[in-house]
Amino acid sequence: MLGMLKGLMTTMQSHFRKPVTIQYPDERPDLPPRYAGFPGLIWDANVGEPFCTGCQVCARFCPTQCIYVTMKDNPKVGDGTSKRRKIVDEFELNVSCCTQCAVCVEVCNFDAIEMTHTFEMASYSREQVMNLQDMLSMKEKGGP
Amino acid sequence: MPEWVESIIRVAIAIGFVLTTVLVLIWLERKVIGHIQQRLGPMRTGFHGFLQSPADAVKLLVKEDIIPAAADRWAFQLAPALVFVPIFLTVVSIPFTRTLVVRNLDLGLFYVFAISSISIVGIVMAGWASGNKYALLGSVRAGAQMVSYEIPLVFSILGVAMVAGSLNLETIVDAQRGLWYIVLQPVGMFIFLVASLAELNRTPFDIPVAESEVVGGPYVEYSGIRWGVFFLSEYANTFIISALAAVVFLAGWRGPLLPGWLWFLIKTYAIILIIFWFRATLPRLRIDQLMTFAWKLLLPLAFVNLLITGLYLVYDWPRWILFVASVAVLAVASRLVYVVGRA
Amino acid sequence: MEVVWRESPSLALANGHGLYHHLPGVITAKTDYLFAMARKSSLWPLTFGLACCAIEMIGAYMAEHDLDRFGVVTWPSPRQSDVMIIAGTAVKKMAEPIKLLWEQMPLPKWAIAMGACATDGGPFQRSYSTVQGADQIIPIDVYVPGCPPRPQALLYGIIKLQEKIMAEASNRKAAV
Amino acid sequence: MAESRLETVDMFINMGPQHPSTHGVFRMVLTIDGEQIVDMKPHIGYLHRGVEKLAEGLRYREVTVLLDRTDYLAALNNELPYVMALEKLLDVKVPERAEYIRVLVCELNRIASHLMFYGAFGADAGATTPFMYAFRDREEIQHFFEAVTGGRLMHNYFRVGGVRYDLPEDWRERLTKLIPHLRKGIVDCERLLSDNEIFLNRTIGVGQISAADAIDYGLTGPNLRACGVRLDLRRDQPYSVYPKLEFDVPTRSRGDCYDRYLLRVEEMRQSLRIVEQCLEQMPDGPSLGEVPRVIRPKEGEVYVGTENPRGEYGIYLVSRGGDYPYRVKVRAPSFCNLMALNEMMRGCYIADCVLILGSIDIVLGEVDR
Repeated sequence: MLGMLKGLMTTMQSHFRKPVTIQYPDERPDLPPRYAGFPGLIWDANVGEPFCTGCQVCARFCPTQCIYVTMKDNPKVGDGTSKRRKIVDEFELNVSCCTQCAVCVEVCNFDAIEMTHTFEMASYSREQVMNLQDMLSMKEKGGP
Repeated sequence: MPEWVESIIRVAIAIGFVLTTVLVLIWLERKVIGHIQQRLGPMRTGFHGFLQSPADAVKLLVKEDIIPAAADRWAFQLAPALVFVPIFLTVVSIPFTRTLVVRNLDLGLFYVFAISSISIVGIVMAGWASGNKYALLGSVRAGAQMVSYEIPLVFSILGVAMVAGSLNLETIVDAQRGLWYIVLQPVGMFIFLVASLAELNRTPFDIPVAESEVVGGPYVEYSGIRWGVFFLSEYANTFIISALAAVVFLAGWRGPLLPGWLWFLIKTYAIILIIFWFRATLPRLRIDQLMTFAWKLLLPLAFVNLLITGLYLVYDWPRWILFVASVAVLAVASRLVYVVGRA
Repeated sequence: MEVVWRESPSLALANGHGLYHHLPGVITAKTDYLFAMARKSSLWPLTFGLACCAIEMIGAYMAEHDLDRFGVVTWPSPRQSDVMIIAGTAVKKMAEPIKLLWEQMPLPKWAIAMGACATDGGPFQRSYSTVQGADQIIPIDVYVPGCPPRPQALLYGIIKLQEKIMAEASNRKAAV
Repeated sequence: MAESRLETVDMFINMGPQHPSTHGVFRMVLTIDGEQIVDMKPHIGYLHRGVEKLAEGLRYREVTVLLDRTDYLAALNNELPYVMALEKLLDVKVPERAEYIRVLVCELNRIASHLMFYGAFGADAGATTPFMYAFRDREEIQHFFEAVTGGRLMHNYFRVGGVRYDLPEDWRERLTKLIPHLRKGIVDCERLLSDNEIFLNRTIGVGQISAADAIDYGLTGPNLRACGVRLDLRRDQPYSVYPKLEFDVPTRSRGDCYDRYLLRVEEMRQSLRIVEQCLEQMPDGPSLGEVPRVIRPKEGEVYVGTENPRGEYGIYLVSRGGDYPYRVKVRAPSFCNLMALNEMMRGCYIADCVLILGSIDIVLGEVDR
């Protein structure tokens, strides 16, 4: 009987403790800076173009091959505003099979991609492909 | 007003009251257990989830009603009614206050137990008719459990009837003027609560409906409102058993200052909260341990209680002797729980 | 992104029999709204986890995230559940049981594909033994990507599903 | 009059693949006589995802992504043997700080895994609250992981020659807050179940297995130690910085469900001790050693076994040169522990079989791979 009473006392005590619940849609979770949500591209504000040069390293190293990138000649090289000779042309990320492993961030030579805090990506359709614009706005969508 | 009209009105009010209570109870249980587990329970449907149970009820009403191909159609459809009706019949003789009672029967206590034990037929029927092995296992477990626990339950209440000298619930409450029977019959109260937990299929005796073993037991194949009826009767039963305990051991509507019906509700809900508290804490017994517990411990204990009560009546002992003897018996028994359980 | 959804076939079926067609449009629209409210506030999922995502799904039921706030409580039997959350990889051997369970659930019912594997194969996309996305087996209403999605992502998915249920009701209202 | 004889037939019950207490998609076909189990046939393969085959098509760096998902309750503990095997093949030296970080997160992950066991075991026994309490504490560990590795459940954190990121700046504060929280959590858990008479009655003497049988069946980890065999790879085949750390290897003698449960609770305490020592002894220095940019090990094969929360998790890695591994074989502890299930279950009740399955703590992702 004593063991049962001990258990009953424990539950009684925690009844009067503060609930630990984070009421999600009203309260946002407190995410640490390293949290890996879905990847996003970084915008180089000095030059006005993405850091990404479309070198395809991430596409090659992605374990699920959910990245598709192409590159083009950078039009800004001609007028001397940018040092990047090549720039990303198309960038597609198949969100539905991204595993948030951050291999792309690790292998990127230009630090052009990073894991954002975006995690609310539920949708009604299976084909959820982010294009370049979406990828660049990922950061604003989910915070730092 | 002719008498039959009045009776119908009383019955309607009683059933309406029980149905609302059930909705409140389901919400209350989720909130209480939620807070015990340091979370909040329903929050987003109405104020603090107050509309949660009506929403569940409406959803169950408009849900598809499936009758499995392997089921025995007739028995399958009849079973929920057989569980539901007896439980509501027992409401008839539970006195909320002296006037707030559908019909005060002379054999009220007897009537309540006689009627409420019918519902086991419905449960066994549901399990058998479903054509599912888990349901069958669950209903066999339910049958065994209910039959064994009915006996200590009845014997525990017999002590009260002896002391009060009546089976009329109103007389029993009146006899508790000054001294509640929880003091005179602590052993009876203990056995009553434990056995009624088993009757209600509640933790730690929720073996027939054990989720992790038989996946919901007899109700596994039921869907929609038919399942809702089982769910509803379970909670109605909880309320009625708690109300009965409040009437028999805690002097029903008796109490200072506050109106009678409020006292009645306070006592009933106190017992209900204890049941919820148990549910949130205790693990479940095994079926053979459950049987051992009923036959080797509760039943002898009930007999000892009867014996002491009888001696007290025959030799006209002072009341404190009955109290001391009962507490001693309980102390010995609590030690025995462990010893018998291990055997 | 464009939001496209298909009406759950299950819902159309559930409303398409009985008294429904004989009632005046005003009443059905109002009742539709009421039913949708009730349905969205008490989505009972089937206790059913397949793989890694199941842990995060369990996490979502637990104290810190507490799906019970939304009225979501699990039931072990498919007969009493409304939502199937496919949490994890559906392999070919499991495809048959999943389909069976889905068919045992009463109408109206919904399905959430949780995680990359259930959405379109995820890290096991090239494997010989997995089904490339749960929608190859059963119709999915909401896809929650992530590997595994954090519990809040699942909560967001459930909010999305609630929105869908309400939208379906008001679509019908507009049609009346 | 001829006596009519009732014929009794054994009933078959199909438990799983969808059942609340099979811990994933495991299926048992039980032959029962009343409530007693006569025979049990396990069926696995409902989560066979072809991890080992897929790994042959991935570069060395990417394989950890898959190994994370084998034993998904203890992802970091699975990465460890793989990177250790690869380091052996490549002859890479790991900086001491990296070793400490690895041990720190591995032990925290062990606690998280055991907490999950505790919760699920409580739920199998019929109590709902232990699950909630266990997850309340587990969630705190996951918050720490989030800050360190970026992931809650899947980390992809260990790299050849060290770890991917150094610890965050505020790790000391986070950890010093986490440790007392966990200590208190474990006490809560113990108070709820360990002395409860119902729980004792349910678990003592149930699913008993002798030490000799356990060794014959190839049990490892807590299941073996509960039988009284003091075998812990952290101590007996020391790797990483475990020799520098002080910890006990708890054992129990009876080998039943209760012992397996208590042993895991005790192991959580020991793991906390290790975490505390890591906190004190954490050296400065780099967290990633000198590693070639392209991982291309020489030909050879290597086996590394480490102590996973469930037992010996081993990686057998074969390289034939080139960018891709030739073979990655996983020695899965749950798979081996599952072998003894039939032996433990014979003659017990249905309610017990649920508990026994819970007590050996399998993870289906790792059984089927």
